[in-house]
Amino acid sequence: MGASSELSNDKLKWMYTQMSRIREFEERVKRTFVEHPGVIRGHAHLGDGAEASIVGSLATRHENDLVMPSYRCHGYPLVLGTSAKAVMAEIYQRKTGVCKGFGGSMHLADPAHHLPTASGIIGQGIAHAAGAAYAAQVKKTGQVVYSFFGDGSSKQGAFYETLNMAAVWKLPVVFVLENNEYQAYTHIKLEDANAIAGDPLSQKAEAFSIPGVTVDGTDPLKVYDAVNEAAERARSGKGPSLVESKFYRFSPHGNAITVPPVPTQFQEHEAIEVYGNKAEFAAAQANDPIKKFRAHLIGTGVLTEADAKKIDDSVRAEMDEVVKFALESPLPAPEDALNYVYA
Amino acid sequence: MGASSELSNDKLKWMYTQMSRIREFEERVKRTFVEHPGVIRGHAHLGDGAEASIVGSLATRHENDLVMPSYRCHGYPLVLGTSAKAVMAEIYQRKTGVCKGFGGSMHLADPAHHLPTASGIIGQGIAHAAGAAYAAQVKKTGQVVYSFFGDGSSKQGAFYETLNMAAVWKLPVVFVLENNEYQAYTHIKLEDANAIAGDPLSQKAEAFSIPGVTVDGTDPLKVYDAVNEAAERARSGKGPSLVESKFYRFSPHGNAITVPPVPTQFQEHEAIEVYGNKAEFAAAQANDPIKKFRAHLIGTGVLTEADAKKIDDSVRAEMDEVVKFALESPLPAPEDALNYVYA
Amino acid sequence: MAREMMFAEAIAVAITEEMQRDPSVVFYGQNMAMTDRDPFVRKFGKDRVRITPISETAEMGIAIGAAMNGLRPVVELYMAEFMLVAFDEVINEAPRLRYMSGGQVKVPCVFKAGFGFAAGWAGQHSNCTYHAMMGIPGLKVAVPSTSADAMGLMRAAIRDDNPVVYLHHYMLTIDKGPVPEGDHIVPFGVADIKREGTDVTIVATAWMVKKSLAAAEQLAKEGISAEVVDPRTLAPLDVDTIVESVKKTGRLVLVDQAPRHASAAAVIAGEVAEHGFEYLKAPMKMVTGLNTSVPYSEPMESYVLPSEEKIVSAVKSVLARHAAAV
Amino acid sequence: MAREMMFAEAIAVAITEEMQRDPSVVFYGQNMAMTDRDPFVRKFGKDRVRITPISETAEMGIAIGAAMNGLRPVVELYMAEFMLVAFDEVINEAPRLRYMSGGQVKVPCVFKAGFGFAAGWAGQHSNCTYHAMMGIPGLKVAVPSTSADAMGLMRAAIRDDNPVVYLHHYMLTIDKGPVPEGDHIVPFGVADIKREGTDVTIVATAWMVKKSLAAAEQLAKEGISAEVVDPRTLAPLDVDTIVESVKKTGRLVLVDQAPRHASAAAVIAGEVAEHGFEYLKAPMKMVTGLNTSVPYSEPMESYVLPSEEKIVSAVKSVLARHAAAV
Ligand SMILES: Cc1ncc(C[n+]2csc(CCOP(=O)(O)OP(=O)(O)O)c2C)c(N)n1
Ligand SMILES: Cc1ncc(C[n+]2csc(CCOP(=O)(O)OP(=O)(O)O)c2C)c(N)n1
Ligand SMILES: [Mg+2]
Ligand SMILES: [Mg+2]
Repeated sequence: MGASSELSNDKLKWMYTQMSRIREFEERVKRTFVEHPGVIRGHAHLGDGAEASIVGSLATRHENDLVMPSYRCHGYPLVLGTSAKAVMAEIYQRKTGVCKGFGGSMHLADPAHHLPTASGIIGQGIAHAAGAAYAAQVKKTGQVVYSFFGDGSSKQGAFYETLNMAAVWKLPVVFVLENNEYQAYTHIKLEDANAIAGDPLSQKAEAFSIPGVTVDGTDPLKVYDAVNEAAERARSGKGPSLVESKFYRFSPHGNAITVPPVPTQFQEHEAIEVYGNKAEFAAAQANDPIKKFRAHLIGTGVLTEADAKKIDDSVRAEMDEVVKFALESPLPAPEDALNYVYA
Repeated sequence: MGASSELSNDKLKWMYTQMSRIREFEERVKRTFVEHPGVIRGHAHLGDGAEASIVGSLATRHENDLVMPSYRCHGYPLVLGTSAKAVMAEIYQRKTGVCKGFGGSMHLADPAHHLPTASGIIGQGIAHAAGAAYAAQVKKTGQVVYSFFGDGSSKQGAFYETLNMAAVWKLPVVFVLENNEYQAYTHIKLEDANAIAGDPLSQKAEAFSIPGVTVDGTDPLKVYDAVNEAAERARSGKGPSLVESKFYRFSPHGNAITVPPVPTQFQEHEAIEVYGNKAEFAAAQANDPIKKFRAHLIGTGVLTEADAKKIDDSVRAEMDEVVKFALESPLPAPEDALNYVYA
Repeated sequence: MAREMMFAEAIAVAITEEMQRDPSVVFYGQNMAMTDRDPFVRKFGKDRVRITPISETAEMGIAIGAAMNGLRPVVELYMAEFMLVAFDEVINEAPRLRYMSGGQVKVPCVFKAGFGFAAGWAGQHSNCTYHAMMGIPGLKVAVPSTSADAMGLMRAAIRDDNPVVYLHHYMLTIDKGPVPEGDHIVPFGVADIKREGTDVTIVATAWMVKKSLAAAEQLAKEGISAEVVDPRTLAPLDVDTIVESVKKTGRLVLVDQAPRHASAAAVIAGEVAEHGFEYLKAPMKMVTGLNTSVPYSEPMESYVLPSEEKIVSAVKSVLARHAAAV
Repeated sequence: MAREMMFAEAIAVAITEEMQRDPSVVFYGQNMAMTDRDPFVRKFGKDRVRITPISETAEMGIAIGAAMNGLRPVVELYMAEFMLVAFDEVINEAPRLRYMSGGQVKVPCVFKAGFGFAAGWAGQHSNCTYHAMMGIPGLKVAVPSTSADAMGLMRAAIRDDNPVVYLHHYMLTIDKGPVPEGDHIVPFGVADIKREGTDVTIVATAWMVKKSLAAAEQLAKEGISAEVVDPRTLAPLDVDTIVESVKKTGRLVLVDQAPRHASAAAVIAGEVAEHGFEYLKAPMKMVTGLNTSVPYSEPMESYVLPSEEKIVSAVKSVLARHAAAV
C-alpha cells in the first residue's frame, strides 16, 4: 500500500478541487478562442487530461520545493497557489498577468509560488530544473525540484545529458516524464525507440542507473505514490528518479497555427484530425481522470455527490471571475517593453 | 564460438600487421614532438592501446562499408588503405597530406578509402555516421557504417538523439563506444552514471531498445565477434547496435596544451600525472593488446616468432619512410587557403 | 507566364519538383509525413520523406552525413530558433567539413525553417537568427521575401552543393504573388531591386521588404522616391548592388527585424561604410528591432519591432540630415 | 600598486577571490577539479567546485537553473565553440528568462571560455563566436585583452546579475601584464584607449589589440600616430568612446580575427557609419579574417588571419584615401 493511503480527506478534497480547477481553467482558455477571438495570441497549449498527473505529483511537495514545467504550463501554478486571475491575465496579454504580459501561455513564471520559469524550447527546462536542484544541494535548502516534460521532449539531448549529470551529482530532482502519447501531431510510435519496441519509456532510466517507473497518470493516487517515493529518495540525498506518467491529452497540441489576421482555434485532437483514430480518442475520454477520481472519492465516502457538485460549482464560479478579471484588465503600455532586459 | 574462429591465417596476419602499424605510427607521431619540435601543431591524439579494438572492428568490414571515427582518428585510415605517408604528411601540415594540410590530426578524411570525415566536436560525428547510413538505406548500397566514439562522447546529447533515431529508422550502423576509461583528464567514474553504479556503458542501449554488448577491446577476436554480429544485424536491415569496447589508452589524452612559442610534448598518462595511480597504468600495460595478440598467434601456430619479427621490422621500415616522406614534403602555399570554402 | 501562388505553396512546389527531378533529394523533419495520406509521402514514399523525433542535433547531423554519402537532404526545422539546440551542426560542422577535408567531400543539404514569428510567440520563438550564420565561410543563407524568390531560392538551395540555411518568414506564409512558370531559379548572391527610386535606398529582407515597400508607397505620396533593395541571400551577400543603389541615391536606410547588433543591417552598414562611403550624402540610418527580447503582449511587441512608420520617419530623417548638410 | 600577472592567472585570481567573497559563487566544468589536490577544490570543497561530463547543454542549463535558485555559477567551457552544441542555452534561455518572466527572476551566471586558438587547432577550434552573442538582449559579452582587464572584467562578470559570456583569447594566456592591487573591477560597457593617437583610430579586441598595438608602434616609427581603442565588452558596446576617437582622428580601421560578416568589426563599423559619419575624413577599413574556415597548416593559417602588416597597410590606405580626397 502506497503513501497515498495516508492522505487526509481534506487533502483528497483539495486534490479533486485542483484537478477540477485545471480542467475548468483550460476549458475557458479554449473557449476564449471562440468567445473572444484575438485575445490570446501565439500558441497556447492545454493541460486537460493531465490533471491527475499534475495534482498527484504536486500533492507530494513539501513547502519550498520547486516546480519547473514545460511550455504546457497552465496547470502547475494554479495548484501552487498562483492566482488563477494572474495566470489567465497573462495568457490574455494583460499588465495584470503573472509575467506582466511579457511571457504569455508558454512562459509562465511565479517564483514567489515556487515556479521559477518555463522554457518554450524542448528539453531545456529539464536542465534548468536540475540546476535549481544543484543550488538546493549546495545551499542545503532541503528543496526537491520537480521537473515536468513530455514524452516528445525525452528525445532531446538535454534530457539525456541532464539525467546523467543529475545522477552523477545525486541532485534532489524528480523527473516526471508526462507521456501523453503525442508530441504535437506525432504519435509516440513514430518517434520513440522504446515505444516502438513495446517497452516503457521509463526504461531510459537504465542509461543512468537510476530508478525508473511507469505509472498510470490518470490516477492521482498512483501518481502520488510513485512521485512521493522519488521525492523522498531525492530528499534523502540518494539522487534523481525518472517517473513516466501515462495519460492522454484531451485537447489537440495547441490552437491551430495560422498567420494573422486569419483567426485561430482549437481543432479536433490529432488522433482524429491526423490519424482518423476515433476509437483511441473515445477510449481516452472514457478514462477521464477527473470523472474517475470523482467517482472514487464518492465511492470511498470522502465526498458526497452534493460535496462534489459544490466543488464543481465553486470552481466554475471562480473561473467566471477569472475570465472577467482578465478581460477587464488593461494591456501593458507599449514602452513597458523596455523593462527587464537587464537585472 | 564466434565468427572469428573462421578467420584465415592471412587475415589474422593482416590483423596483426595493422595493429603493429597503428602502434608504430603513433609512436612516431609522439616522437616527432621530441625529434622535430614545431612540425606538428595544435592538438594530436594517439590511438595506442586501441589497436585491437580498431582492427578487430574494421576486420569485419565489407567492401564499401564506411567508417566515421572521432577526432582520435589516426588509426582507422591506416587500416582502410589510406597511405600512411599521406596521413603523416597531413599531421605534419604538408601539401601532400591526405587533406592537403587543411585538416590536421583531428580531421582526417579520405572518402576514397571509405572514411568521409572526422569531426573534432564531441558526439557530432555519431550523427554524421547515422546520416551516411541513412543514405545507404535509401540508395540501397548495402553499406554498413561504423561509428567510433569515446566513453566521454557518450555523454553528449548527440549520442542519445542519434541512437534513438537510428533505432527508429533501423539504420545500418554499428555504434562502437570505445571505453578507454578516460575522457581527456577525467576518469570515467567521475562522469558516467552507469560506471559509477558499476554497470556497463552498453546498458545505455536500453534507452533505445537495441542490443548492447560489452566486449574486451584488447582482444581483436572478441571485438571481431561482437562487431561482426552488430554489422550483420545492420546489414540484414534489423538496425543499429551498441558495442562497448573496453581498452586502455597508453598515451595521455594529447600533447600538452601550451601557447606558442612554448614547446609542447606528450607528458605522462593521466592515471599517473593527475591521479597518481601507477598501478592502474602498469596493469594496463601488462595487458598490451599487441603483445597479447602476438603471443596468441605464435601460440596457435599462425605465426612463428620469426614471422612476427619480420612483420614488426617491415612496419618499422615503412614508418621510417613515412616520417621521411612527410618531413620532406612541401608545406602548402599560403594562398591555397582560399580553396575549398565552397563546392 | 506567371501563376499566383502563396509563399508557402511556392516553397512546397519547389521541393516537390526538385524531388521529382532528382531522386537523391530527401525531405524530413518533425511533425510531417505522419501518415500515408501525406502528399509528399504519397508521391515519394517513406524512404525519402520521413518524420523525426524532437532531435535537432541528430536531424541535422544525419543530413550532413547523408549528404556526404550521396543524398541531398532538406530538413524541415519549422522554427529557426530550434536550430540553436544544435547550432554546432549548422555553423561548425556542415560548412567546415569540406574545407577541413581539403575539398574531398561536399555537404549539399538544406536546413529549412520559419522565423520571425512576430504574432505573440514571445521571447524564444520570434527571433531572427541569421546574423549568427551569415558570416560563416562555407554556409549559404537564403531569406526570400516573395513567392517567386521563395520558389527560385529553394530550387537553387537544393541544387547547391553546399549547406544552405533557408529561412522563410512566418508573416509572409500566406502572402500571394506571381511565380514564373517553368524551372524558375533565383541565383544566390544576387540582390533584387524590389522598387526603383532615386532619393534614398532602403535595404531590407523578408517581412521587412514588405514593410519597406509599404513605407515607400507612403513616401511616394509625399514626393519621396525610395529604392527598395532586397539582398535575398545574406550569404553570399551582394554588396555591389547595394553600393550601386547608394551611389544613385546617396542615402541609405537599413531595415531589420532583429535587434541592432544581431542584425544583418549592421553588417551591411559596415560594408557600405567601407565601400560606399563616398556616395553617401548623409549618415545612414538603421531601423531595427529594439534591444529587447520580443514580448508577448501585442502593444509591447509592436513597439519593439520595426514598422512602416518607423521606416518612413527614418527616411525623412536621412533626407533632412542631407538638407541640413547642403 | 600593481603586480605582474599572467593573463590566465589574473582570471584564476579573480574567480578565487570572488569565491572567497561570496559563498554563492560556484565553479565547474569539464576536466577540472579532478582530485582533492586541485587548488580550487582544496579551498572551496567539492560542492562549489565540480567536474562535469561532456554535456554542455546540461552544464549551462544547470547553471541557469542554479542561478535562478540563488547561486552564481561560473561554468568553465574551455573553448567557445563547445557552446555551440548548446547554443540555445546561451542565446535563447539565459538572456530571455528574466524578460519573459516580467522581471521576476534573474540569471547571474558566467559562461567562461577560451577562443581564437590560432595555433594549428584547425577549422572547428579556432573560431571567434562573439558575433553570434553580442546582439542578444539580456546577454553581456566580455573580451579582455590584458591581465588587468581580464581580472577586472571577471570580477564584474561574477557580480553582474545577468548572464555573461566571458571569452579569453588563447593566444594571450601566458602574456604578462600589471594588475592593480585590491578589488580591481572593470565596468562593463566602458571601452579603453590602449594607446592614444591623433591620425587614425584602430578598434580591436583581445589578441587583435596586441597586434594593433604592435602595428601602432611600427606606424609611430613612420610618423603616424594611431589610437588603439579596445571595447573590452562587446555587449554592452561603448559606441561613444569609439565615435569620440573617430571625431578626433577622422579615420578608422577595425581589426577582427573573425571573417568579415561574422565579426564584431562589421557591427561596430555600422554604428560608426550611423553615429560618426560626419567625422570620417575617409572610408573606414576592416581588417578581418579572410572568408575561409581556419586551415591547419601554418602558412595557410597565417595567411587568412589579420597580421601586424595587414593592419599597418590598412592604416596607410585610409590615410592615403584621405590625402587623395583633400
Ligand atoms: C528544440 C525544439 N524543437 C521543437 C519544438 C517545437 N515543439 C513545441 S511543443 C512540441 C511537442 C512536445 O511534445 P511533448 O514533449 O510530448 O510534450 P506535450 O506537448 O505532449 O506535453 C514541439 C515539437 C520546440 N519547442 N523546441
Ligand atoms: C562538444 C565538445 N566538448 C568538449 C570537447 C573537448 N574534448 C576534446 S576530446 C575530449 C575527450 C573525449 O573523450 P572520449 O570521448 O572518451 O574519447 P577519447 O579521447 O578517450 O578517445 C574532450 C572533452 C569537444 N571537442 N567538443
Ligand atoms: Mg507528449
Ligand atoms: Mg575515452
